[in-house]
Amino acid sequence: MITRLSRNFMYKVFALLLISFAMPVLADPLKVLRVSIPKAETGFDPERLDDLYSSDICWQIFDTVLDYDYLARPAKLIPGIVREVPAAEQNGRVYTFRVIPGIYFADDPAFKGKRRELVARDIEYSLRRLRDPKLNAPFSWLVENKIVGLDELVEASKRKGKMDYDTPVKGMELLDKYTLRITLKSPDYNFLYAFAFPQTAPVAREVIETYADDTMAHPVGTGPFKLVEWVRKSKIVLERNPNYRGAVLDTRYADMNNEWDREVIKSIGDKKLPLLDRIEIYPVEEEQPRYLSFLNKEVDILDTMHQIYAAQVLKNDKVVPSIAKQGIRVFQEIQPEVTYETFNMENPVVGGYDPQHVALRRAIVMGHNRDQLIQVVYKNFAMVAQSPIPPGVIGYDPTFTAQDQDYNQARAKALLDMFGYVDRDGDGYREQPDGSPLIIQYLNQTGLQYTKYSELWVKSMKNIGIRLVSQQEQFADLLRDQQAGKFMLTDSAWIADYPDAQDFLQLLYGPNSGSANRGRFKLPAYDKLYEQALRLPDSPERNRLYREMCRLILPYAPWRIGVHRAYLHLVQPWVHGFDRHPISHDRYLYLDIDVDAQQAALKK
Amino acid sequence: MSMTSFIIRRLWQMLPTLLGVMLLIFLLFNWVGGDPAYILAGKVSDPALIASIRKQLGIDQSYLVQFWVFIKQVFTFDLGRSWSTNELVSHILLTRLGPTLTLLIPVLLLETIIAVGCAMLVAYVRGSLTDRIVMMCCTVAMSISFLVYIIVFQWLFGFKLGWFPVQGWTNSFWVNLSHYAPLPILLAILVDVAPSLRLYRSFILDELHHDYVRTARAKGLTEKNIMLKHVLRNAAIPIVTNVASGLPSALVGLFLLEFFFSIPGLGREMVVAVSNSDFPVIKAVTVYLAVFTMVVNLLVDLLYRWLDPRVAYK
Amino acid sequence: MNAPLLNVEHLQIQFVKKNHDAITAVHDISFTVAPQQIIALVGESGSGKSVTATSILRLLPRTARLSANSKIEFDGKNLLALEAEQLRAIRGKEISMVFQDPMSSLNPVFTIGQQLNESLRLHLKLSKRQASVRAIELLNEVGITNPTARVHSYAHQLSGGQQQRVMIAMAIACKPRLLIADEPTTALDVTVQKQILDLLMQLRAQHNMAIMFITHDLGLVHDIADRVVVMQQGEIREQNSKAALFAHPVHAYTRALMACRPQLDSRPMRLPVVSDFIDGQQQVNVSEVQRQRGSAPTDNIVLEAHGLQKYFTLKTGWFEQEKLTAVEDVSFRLFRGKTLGIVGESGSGKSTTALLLMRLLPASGGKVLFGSRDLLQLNDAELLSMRRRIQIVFQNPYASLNARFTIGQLLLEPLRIHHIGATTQERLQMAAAMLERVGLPKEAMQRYPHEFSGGQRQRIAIARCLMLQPEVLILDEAVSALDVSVQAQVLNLLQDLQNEFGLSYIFISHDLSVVKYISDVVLVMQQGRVVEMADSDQLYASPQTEYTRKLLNAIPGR
Amino acid sequence: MNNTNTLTTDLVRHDSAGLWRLAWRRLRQDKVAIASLCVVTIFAVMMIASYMGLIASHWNAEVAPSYAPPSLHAVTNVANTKVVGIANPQAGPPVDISDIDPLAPRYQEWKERTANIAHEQTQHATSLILGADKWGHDILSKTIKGSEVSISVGILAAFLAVVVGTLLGAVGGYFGGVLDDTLEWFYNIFTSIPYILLILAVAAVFSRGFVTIVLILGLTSWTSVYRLVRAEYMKHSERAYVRAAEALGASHTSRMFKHILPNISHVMLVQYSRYVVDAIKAEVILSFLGLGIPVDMVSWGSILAETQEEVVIGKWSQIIAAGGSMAILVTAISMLTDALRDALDPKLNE
Repeated sequence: MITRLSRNFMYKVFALLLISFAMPVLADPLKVLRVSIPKAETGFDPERLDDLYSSDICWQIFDTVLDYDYLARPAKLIPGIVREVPAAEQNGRVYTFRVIPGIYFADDPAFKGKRRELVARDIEYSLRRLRDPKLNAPFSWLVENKIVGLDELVEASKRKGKMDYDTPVKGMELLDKYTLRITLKSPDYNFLYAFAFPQTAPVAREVIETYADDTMAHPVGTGPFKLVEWVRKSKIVLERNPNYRGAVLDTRYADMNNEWDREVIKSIGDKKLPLLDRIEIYPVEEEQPRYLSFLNKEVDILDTMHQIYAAQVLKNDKVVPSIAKQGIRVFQEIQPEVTYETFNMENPVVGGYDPQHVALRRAIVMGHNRDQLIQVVYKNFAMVAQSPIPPGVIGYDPTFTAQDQDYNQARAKALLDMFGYVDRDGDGYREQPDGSPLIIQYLNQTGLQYTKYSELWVKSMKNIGIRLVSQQEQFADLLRDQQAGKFMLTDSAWIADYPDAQDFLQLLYGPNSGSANRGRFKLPAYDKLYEQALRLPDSPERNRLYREMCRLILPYAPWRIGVHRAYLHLVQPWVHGFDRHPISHDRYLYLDIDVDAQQAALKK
Repeated sequence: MSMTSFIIRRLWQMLPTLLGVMLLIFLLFNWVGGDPAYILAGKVSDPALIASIRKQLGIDQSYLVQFWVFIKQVFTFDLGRSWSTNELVSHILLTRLGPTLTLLIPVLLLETIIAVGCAMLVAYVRGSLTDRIVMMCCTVAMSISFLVYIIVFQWLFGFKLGWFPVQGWTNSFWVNLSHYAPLPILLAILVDVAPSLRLYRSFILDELHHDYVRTARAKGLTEKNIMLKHVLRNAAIPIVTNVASGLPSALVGLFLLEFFFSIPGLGREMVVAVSNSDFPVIKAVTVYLAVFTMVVNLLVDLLYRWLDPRVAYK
Repeated sequence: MNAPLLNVEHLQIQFVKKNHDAITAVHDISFTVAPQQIIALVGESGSGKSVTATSILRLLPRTARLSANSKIEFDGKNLLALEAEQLRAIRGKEISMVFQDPMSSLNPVFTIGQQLNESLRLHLKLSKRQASVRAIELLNEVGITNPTARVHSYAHQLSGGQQQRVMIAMAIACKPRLLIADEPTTALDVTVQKQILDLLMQLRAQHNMAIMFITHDLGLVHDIADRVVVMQQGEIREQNSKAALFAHPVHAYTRALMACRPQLDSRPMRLPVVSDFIDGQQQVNVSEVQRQRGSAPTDNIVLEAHGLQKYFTLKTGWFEQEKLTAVEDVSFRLFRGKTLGIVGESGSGKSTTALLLMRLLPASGGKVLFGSRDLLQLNDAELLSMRRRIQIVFQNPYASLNARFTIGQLLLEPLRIHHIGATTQERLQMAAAMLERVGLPKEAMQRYPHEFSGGQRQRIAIARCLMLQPEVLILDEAVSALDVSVQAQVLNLLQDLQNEFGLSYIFISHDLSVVKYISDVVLVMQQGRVVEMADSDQLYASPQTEYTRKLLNAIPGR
Repeated sequence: MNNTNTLTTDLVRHDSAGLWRLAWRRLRQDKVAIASLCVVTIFAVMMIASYMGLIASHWNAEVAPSYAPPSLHAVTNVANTKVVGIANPQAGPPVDISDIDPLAPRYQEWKERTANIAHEQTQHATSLILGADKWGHDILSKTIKGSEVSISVGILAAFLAVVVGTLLGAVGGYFGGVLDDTLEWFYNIFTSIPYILLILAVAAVFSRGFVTIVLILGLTSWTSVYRLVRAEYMKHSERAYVRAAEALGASHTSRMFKHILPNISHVMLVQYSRYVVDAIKAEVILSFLGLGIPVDMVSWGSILAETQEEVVIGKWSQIIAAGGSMAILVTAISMLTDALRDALDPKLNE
């Protein structure tokens, strides 16, 4: 009896398996976009966001107060949910936000069946929430030590153990239902960028309080899409938000010489946005399956493809025939990002500002084979960085060329010889001038990609006779040791939070030592220029200051300035309107899909 | 001794082991492991923030207090939240189990059926050339790294031949089972069958050496009957207990597959947690899998007693 | 009915080893079995008797090869030429088998009812219900009490005797014409053995079947067989009707076998051994001078046990324990230069007593006086020096010698432990002398135990004990695992050594004839208690208790 | 011959066929075992040669362009290194920093010294049977060097596991009682946590390194040998030969290690070679997860970890070299283990 039953069951299982293999994917008449991202998301509570990909997804669900124009390069701020980009009043100390009336949140049980309009109070609430001590918001620095009265409120709240969301703050005045005026402690012309972060996107207080600890899974915004399904770390499904106010493409800043811009204008034109019904996002952490699934047409956009496969797609700046034949479009982007290795300026061996230690650092910098880094690790999909400022941000100067960061073994060796870093015991490795051993410790993270960096460092240093040992640590330990200054040389990278050079130059600002300035570089001349630049709006004068700051750091070589990585984003032929934005990345609002072509390709 | 009192006694005996497991994990993560405050502090942090996080996590307390808190957490199924995603750890455990089981159950079923079937066949022709060749193939198959299998077969089946999707997962069990699971399942079976086949063959051969097989022959039973009835029924005891006691390891053992095929299972969660130093998740997965292991061991014992009339409840 | 039921001709069996060498187990033997006849195949280990028996139903392992002219005819059909299906129709139906170890021969995971039904339904095509009814009848027939309940039992829930009864029930289920019983009683106690033999006799009468009985015990053969086949080293030495064979044994080996075994009614100074017959090629006079055994009031006591006790505690619940009594109130005296025999069936506590005396197990109570000291109270250092004076030889010579040591290392170890002999050279000479004394060449010292036969190994074990020149030697079933002919040699050696060194023996055995032969005083144990103790001749002549009488009655060939 | 003077200590020498020798005789008849033994020996020799720096000592030298294909002809490492990333068309002249440079006073000396240092462009010419990896390292040398580390990890981790397992198992099995209960508790704790989980958990808190891997793999896998040895000790301590030794007055240590240990050494040997295989395999997984050896070393695991991104771009050399040599060695060890187990089976000696 039992055997008969189980046999029957097994037949059924087999039959099911067979059917499912044979069954074609059911045709879906909706416009469904499938995207693959290289890192797992963490969740969708704007104020809690830390990682890039969760932020990008939030950008589809929430409206930021200010936004970036889709086509303008470099990135340009445009109004989001406000009438216009606030003007800098009182030399950049006061900003007034006027919310457009009639913007509604997506429906949610938290609103108890009522439509919920977005008001100025929501912006104010979100800014406070970013400072909630309980939240430990990673991006709280956006509004730290800036708004009059807010820091005091936070201190008071910390003492009470609970964030005060109700006591009025002097620097955040609600002039009326739709108007918020913010007053800063000191002039800051870059302050408005803080409002083009998904982290400051307004959220409804009812929603936050309803879902309490589970806000990551319940994003309720005013943006074009809403979250409908979430299989953590595997699948995120967005669908059109019926309450969305609608938008049209702004073509004023388009570059008609750019084929991508032309395609966007041609295919999107003045259609009412969004055009997509549904977006399925697949986080895939392994590179092989991610790449293969795109070639298999399982996804429509391969976001940020790994450089290792770049040569399969692009050869000598041309799309390889096999890819081109399929109509796949390849978007090449130099990211507004810089990679670098920072020395610990307080370390007795590599730190210090005297000629001997300066010489050591500069020799190490010149000895590091950055050319090979670009050729082998990045497959030539990277650009040599000349300063901390990457292309695509305001203040980038393409003419700035730092010769002393170029790879040059002979110069490195000569410099070491000159300052007494020579091999005294004949073991092939140099000692310090006082005869003590010279061992450089290179600290980075565990992982395949980081292993390559380490391999290159070990190799390069061996070639100029310096013993370098690599220490790979778990991410947490790495952060701890970096913050605590327990390293000699460590690996890092910084991607633009907002499109201004200040975001990068702060990484060497003396008072930021121990936090953003991990190498604890302190140069009074540099700090003075940095503070001057803060008080200036975008202007040639400010750009001059930026350039001088970049020049100032070169002799002291606190960094091995690395590269600006280039990435390829692959787009299937049936996807229209794609134009990668340097800051806000993929905006599904502006995309369209040719469903017939997509289905036809799948059937093949 | 009755079954109930046997179970009660065994459950009682689990307590010291559980305590030991908790102590081990506590020592590893709260004592040897690093300071978690830095992960939570994020990109830019200052000492004040670190201190406040330490206070919030309770790691400024004495180890004894921390251990007590940990024990309470384990028993109330409240291990806090993941440090990297802020997701409830209990929620992680519950939601990641489904995908893992979607893979694991077909793998276990098919693998056992295939392995036992083949083992019976080669045991039947033991000593023959077929037997030797199959055994040789098993040894070779077992010697190739799992990593190599996955890399090559994903490329081959997923891409070159295009038989299966390369990666993906949905909320629908049937879609998962029919679309996304077959290739990982196939791979798991491919890798697991060889060692199981060898093991089961040895179990069956052991049984074949027993005198009762001779008795059955002397009775005039057919070889097929002897194999399928007498031998299999006896060999089933070690086979079933082997499969069952391997269950806990299998839950995380598929982590490489889950990793490569982006299946949001327990194993992948564990690996991701390890690379992010997400201690609450690692601790929870470890403790609860240990509990699960103990429960499975108890069930295996009961199963064993049920299968083997010789063993009494003592 | 003159046609033989079974006709074996030119049977030759070889076993092929892994390296393709072949060992011949049976050399060209021929014999016949008449209907309803009981034929006994007798021989020592390695004689090929079991191989012959298993070859009839073609149950030999795959490595076995039969020569081309071998023939096994049953009822006119050549079994060796049958198709598998035809053979299966004979197996269990026409010819059935009972094996030596009933426990392992029954499938542990099926109830005995299920296993009985299997044959019944297969061969007699009974329905499930009919088979169940018949199974109960069969169990009843073989003397299982409460068969209705027993059909649902598993093999391990039955005693050894009951298991063998079940095996027999299974064998006779289809009323076979030939029952092959391969040492069916060897694993059983002597009293149980008798019951099983009686059962077989009774069944033969009821079912008119022939029985082929394989055994190493000539005494047993004498009790049951119609015809006897004596085998040695794969060849038939002699076959004849029982009466003729016992009256006029022709072959030297047969005569040797008969003589080697100690008899209850005589105690020669020296037991004859096989070589006496084979080498001498002449009639050996067996019973000229009789050895005198027994105790006298003047004997010195060398060791004395008082109320020896041993309990094992079993944990049965959280707080409950169950006490199992292994030895209860055992007292005896051992006289210098004499042998104390301890007999009993399995589980009687006789081996436990030996371990207690040696302090290899802690006793639960009692005293063991050795000289003036209580052995059980000695501390470690005292115990060590006492170990020189009292030694033990175990049953299985294969297990009691460390396989990784050479004989030299084995013999030198006690000397090293007890610091006997100043130099290795001196110790080696002592070892060589001892080896020669037990009848082994001194070159044996370089060899490993596995290179020796069982009898030789037991000599080595004895030699090792004697290296310490003990006063008391405990022999725990020391000759039970040996073939009769070898047993005789070792018994002779033991007697010689006793004479030479004045040793006192405690001789533990389940074999009543051997105990009678070698002991001065005999102690009978049952379930951990002493049942009876007396001088051996007196005890065997006039047993005082019911249990002793039962034991003595069960001795085969008596 | 009868002269007692010939009795020397020679008599206790193992001249006769001991069990090991018998096992060896049986093993010698097994062709598969001998072939496996040869393979294992070749790897062992290779490993030792590599350890002593006789071969593959320059595994990390750049001898060819990145991903040079396999070739029997000599290849030079002069690569077409002209292109370095994406060019910046607007690049200006180098900025002058002489006014702020602490090194400015010595610019002239620097320039001269630089000119004096012959920029030796290392021009190796090697035939690359297996091609080169991404850095232009010879894959053959890398694989050989990798085998050194992988096999060492296997040997050492397995040794550690067997030593720990045997000691604990011997103590627990021989003495029993409270000691055994405590060890059993310990054992239960370790086996309650699935093996791979335990490795991951331990690896999560310790820093990288060769020693760490050996410790992680060794200390997490002692359990099965403990279990086996404990069972054997329980069984053997009841055996007659141990009883006999006790009766002769042999001490506990003597009984545990002189008597019992040699008798269960075959169990340990077989278990040891299984552990070697397990450890070699586990090292691959650890390396894949980035928990493996440090970057200035190479192992099969670290090579295989690299290959995950190479297969798709059609670079098969490394996966074939490392995966293949690992498969060959592990197969050989496994077959040898099987043959050893059969040859050492104590049943065969009776």
